[in-house]
Amino acid sequence: MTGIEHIAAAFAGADKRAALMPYLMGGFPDLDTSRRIGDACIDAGADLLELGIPFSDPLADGPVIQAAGTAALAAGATTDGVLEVCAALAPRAPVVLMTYVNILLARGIERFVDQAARAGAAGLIVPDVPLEESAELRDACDAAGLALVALVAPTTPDDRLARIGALARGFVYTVAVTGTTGERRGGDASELLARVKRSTSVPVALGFGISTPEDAARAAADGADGVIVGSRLVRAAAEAQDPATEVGRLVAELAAGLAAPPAHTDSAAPVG
Amino acid sequence: MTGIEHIAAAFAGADKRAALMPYLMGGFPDLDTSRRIGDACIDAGADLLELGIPFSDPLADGPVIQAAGTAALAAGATTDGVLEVCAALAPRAPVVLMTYVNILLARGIERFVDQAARAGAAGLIVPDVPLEESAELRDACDAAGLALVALVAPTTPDDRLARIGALARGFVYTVAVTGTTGERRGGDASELLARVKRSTSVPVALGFGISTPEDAARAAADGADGVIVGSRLVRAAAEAQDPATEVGRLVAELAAGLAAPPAHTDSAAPVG
Amino acid sequence: RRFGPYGGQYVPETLMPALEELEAAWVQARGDAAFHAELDGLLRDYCGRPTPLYHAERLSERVGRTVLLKREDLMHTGSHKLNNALGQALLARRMGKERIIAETGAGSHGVATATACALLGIECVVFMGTEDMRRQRPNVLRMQLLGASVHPVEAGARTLKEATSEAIRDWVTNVATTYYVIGSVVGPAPYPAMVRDLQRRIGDEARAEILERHGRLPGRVVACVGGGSNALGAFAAFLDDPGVELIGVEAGGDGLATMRHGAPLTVGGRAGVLHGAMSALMQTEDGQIREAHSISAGLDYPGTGPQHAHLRDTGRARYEAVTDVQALDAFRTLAELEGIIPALESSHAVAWVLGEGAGELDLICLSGRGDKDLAEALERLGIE
Amino acid sequence: RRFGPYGGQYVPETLMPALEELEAAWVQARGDAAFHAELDGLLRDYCGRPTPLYHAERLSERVGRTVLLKREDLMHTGSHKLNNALGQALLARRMGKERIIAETGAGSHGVATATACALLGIECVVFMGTEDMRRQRPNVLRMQLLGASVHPVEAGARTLKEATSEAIRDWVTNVATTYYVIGSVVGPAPYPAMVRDLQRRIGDEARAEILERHGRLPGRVVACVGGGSNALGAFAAFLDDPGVELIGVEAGGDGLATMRHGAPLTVGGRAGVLHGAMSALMQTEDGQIREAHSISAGLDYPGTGPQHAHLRDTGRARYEAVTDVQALDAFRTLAELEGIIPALESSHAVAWVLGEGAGELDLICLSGRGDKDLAEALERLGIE
Repeated sequence: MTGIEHIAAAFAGADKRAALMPYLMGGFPDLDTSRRIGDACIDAGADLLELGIPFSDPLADGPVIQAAGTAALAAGATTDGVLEVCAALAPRAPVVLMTYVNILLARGIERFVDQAARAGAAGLIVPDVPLEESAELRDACDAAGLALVALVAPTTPDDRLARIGALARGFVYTVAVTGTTGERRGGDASELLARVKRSTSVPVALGFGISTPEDAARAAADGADGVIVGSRLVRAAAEAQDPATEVGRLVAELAAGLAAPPAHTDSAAPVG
Repeated sequence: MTGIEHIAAAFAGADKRAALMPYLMGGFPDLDTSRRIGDACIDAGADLLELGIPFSDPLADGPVIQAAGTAALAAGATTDGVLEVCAALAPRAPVVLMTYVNILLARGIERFVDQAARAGAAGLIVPDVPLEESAELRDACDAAGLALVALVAPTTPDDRLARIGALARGFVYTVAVTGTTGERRGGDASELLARVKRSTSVPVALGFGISTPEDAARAAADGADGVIVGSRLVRAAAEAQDPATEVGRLVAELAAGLAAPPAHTDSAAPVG
Repeated sequence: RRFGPYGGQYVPETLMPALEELEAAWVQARGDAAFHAELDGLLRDYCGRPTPLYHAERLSERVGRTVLLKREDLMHTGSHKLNNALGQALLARRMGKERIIAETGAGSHGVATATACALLGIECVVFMGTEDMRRQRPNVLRMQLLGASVHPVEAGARTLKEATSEAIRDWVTNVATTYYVIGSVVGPAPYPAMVRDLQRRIGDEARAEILERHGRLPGRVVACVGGGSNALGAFAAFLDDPGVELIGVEAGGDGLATMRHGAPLTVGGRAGVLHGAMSALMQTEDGQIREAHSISAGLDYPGTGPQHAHLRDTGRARYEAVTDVQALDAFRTLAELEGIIPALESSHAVAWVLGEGAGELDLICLSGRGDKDLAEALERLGIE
Repeated sequence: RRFGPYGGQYVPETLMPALEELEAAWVQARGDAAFHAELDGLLRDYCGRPTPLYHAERLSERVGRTVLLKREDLMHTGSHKLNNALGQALLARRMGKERIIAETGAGSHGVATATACALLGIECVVFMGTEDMRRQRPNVLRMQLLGASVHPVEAGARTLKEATSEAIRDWVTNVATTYYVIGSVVGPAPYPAMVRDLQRRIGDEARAEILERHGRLPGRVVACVGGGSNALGAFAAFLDDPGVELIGVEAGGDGLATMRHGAPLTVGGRAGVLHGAMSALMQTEDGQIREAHSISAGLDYPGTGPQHAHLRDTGRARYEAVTDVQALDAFRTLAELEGIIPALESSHAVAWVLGEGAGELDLICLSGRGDKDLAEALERLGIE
């Protein structure tokens, strides 16, 4: 089964209204703990995992994930180390690696993709490789059976959405807000999600700004096939005495939120 | 007897090789003490007195006299107050007032000269009124019988010296060095004094930088008809417990220096 | 959008439509006589262009050949940065943007942007690392007085790299209302080409004047390179003059051997992506960006403009580095010999010329004045 | 040597031959094409002249009439002072003087003189009151870097008046080897006329440009007056244009009623002699010079140029005062409206224009930039 198929199966098999994809920063607070956090996420009901490889200058990330990446690097995290975490988790759930293009370029795109595939990764998210810069990387991913996950944003116009959607692999990562990753009050994503879904045949996941079970439920209600929760969990990993347990607890709550019937929330109210 | 005649008599009657003219700052450290300093100078053998009226911005003065003027003003000295000191001292010796032109302009040149004459002053030294600016002031002084003392400097060329010397009244104040008032090592003034004496018919006094009996003796040996000692005495007035006594003591030493036969000093050696 | 393999648009999807909009607006403005008339008028009447080309006689005597200084230090606000900031601010107004952001290292670009925004009545936020805020405090005060908000950036080494990242994050967040004025020939396309075009009047003026006054072209054009906008602005006019050598001078910091420097081109830094473009970078094996080091905040940057990387690869320009100590010595030497206090950035170009024995006619781009650097430099020089 | 009753040469005899020598040298230089060629060349290539005449649109809008700024702030070293210092330094070299001294208040003239001395390789000593050294520390650092010695003056209020007295005392002492570069249209003849002549290109340039660009003369020429060199430099070209009103703006300090100001012309200060010339002065009944007060070190002076006193008496120019608070407000306003940070001195001229309702075309001499004033002004403004 290729990574792309793995992802498709995870979306299809999610026993909730939407697939739950927690994000964790590889190597944060250290490599071993990050692996245990990944395990805890899967134990708590995660359908897929997004695993970050830390980068010194993460442009698309807000302060929480940025700080976690910096701390991971300071603690000695390397690309190879995070790929080992990936290899440990991949047998239990599809792992989508998330990092920045310079990390790929450092060892060469083809070599990086090959190593990721051998570590069992199912897909790859590179937020600073937009459509225009993606050809070589997508070719490499396709060759290795890795899903190069495309990102779309509220600012993406329809014609561009169509071009991105047509080339999307695994799922489309819909950025819920214009901005960086982080916990914040979200708005109604239904219109955006509807536009994205019209543009592609793969599942559509929503991320950026989703932090509570209510947020997650609302994303699902708005039409997301999957929800991605990052900063809230990374913050818990940073603050908790026992990061794996605490992240697991939060993921379980998020999973429950996704399983419960939609609450009657005012879409304009704060949800964080 | 006019002021001019007074001065001439003092030079002629000096029972020393050269007339001794101590400088004191009027109103320093206060008006009364400055009068007592003047008396002490006369008691100690001064032939004439140079009495300063303090001015806020005394360009021709070095740090000691500048500071004394500032202190006198701070202690409440006024032009009128110093004229009273003049009136008190004038019966005992010719008093030559020294101040800057703005002090004169403040009450009008004619009125100032008139008041100075009525206070018994014999002459007037205004170091910031050079030949070119002196006509009105000299006319007023001449009318009041006051000697407008001319200054000449080492930088004054011969033709200019001749013009200044021809208009000189009372005596010519020869500035011994290019610079401001103050105690400093002097050089051989004989050539300068000879040049000045050739240019005028009035006595020639030497000032600036003369502080010890040896300096005074040398000035006399170099041909000065009079010697002016300022900063050394003002410094004594500033530092001594009993200014009048200490200044008197120094003036007595200076007078003795002038009375003694010339010492065999090497003219290039330090004399301060 | 590319210079050989370098350049590109490596930014989050959120920004891609904005870059497209920017490129379209720039292409349109570039072809609009009214835009040029307004910009040219302001550059003349407001900024003081053309700047002089000064024959530095005592410096020339010192090095044994003619040295000309292109006096960007006489520009309003004290550096070449306003050429670009003013052009982009006019573009932002044309695009209807109500808010402008910028990153700054030495503060020169921040001051230039704050100035252009004051002139045009546009809100301005400048991102600046707190270490740079400390080093270039007068420029912080100037920005505040000009009505700009200075946003302190605490991340990493607290210098230009982090400030730029933070500016990009703000732009991602506020892209609908906000124009991002990048201060050098870096960032995603179309910035490197646009900034170069806005700065190329440095070289255009210098080339015309040296031909008119000296009847010849310079042997060398020498300019400091951090991001490299003054250098590219100076080089651009001479690219097709094969007899003119182009020398970019990078920050050698404590010395190239120490890794504490800002000389990715000189040390042959591997190509990588930082701040939206591919170029030569200071980075680890793993692709982590290294912290640069330079006494000059404006050169304290681990990347460089993509066109510089291409000019290096093609051999059209040559890149060398001078150390902090050499730059400080040049800072002092130019002040004492010519009565001109150069920016520490520009001092690197002067230092290279001082250290070079050969040649016959060097044209230095004196990109800015050193008033901002006084406290730092005098402390290091042990004056005071 | 006189302007009506004002001017003259009230200096110790020691200096009189030096003044004669200076006058002769100046008359000769003034008539020497080679002297002018060298000065003009340096003013263009080294200093950045001509300075722009900038139509300040947002300021014009604010006051409801056209306001033009003559941009002396763009001169090398940041003020008009270098026009004079460079001219005099060239004269000093011509006279074979090996040492130059100067007084300075705000530091602008000190920096200009130190700059000219560096350029020409002449030793330089600048006298500066310690209170001014505190207020204008960046300029102290600049002078030191340029190789000048800054001589602290502790007397009196420790500002410009005392620094000038001390410079004159040095000159008296070292007159054989030393040239004294006076920084304003003050001092004994021939300084007031010589400095005016060296500064009058401000007005000459502005007059030619306004005629060419606007086809008319200004309604008013407005300039700040301490010693008054930028004002006289601006006024000189318009003296024979009766339709052009000339406004000199003095330092109102805490307000004219408080006696804490620097406005001898405005308050009708009685004529007196300070620093070698007769002019309007701030003084007591007894003729003691009062201490001036101004937030701006360059206007913090109890005297003024003799020609200004004459222009006041004849009615050709009008003198008014604005307070510290008004000047600070103008400092900030010009920064925010036009992106130009004026010197606190020049801010007085801007403040007068801001406070004046009538008129149709004002030309302000923006005599310098305000970088030197940032710390002081921002503290007073409560920014930071």
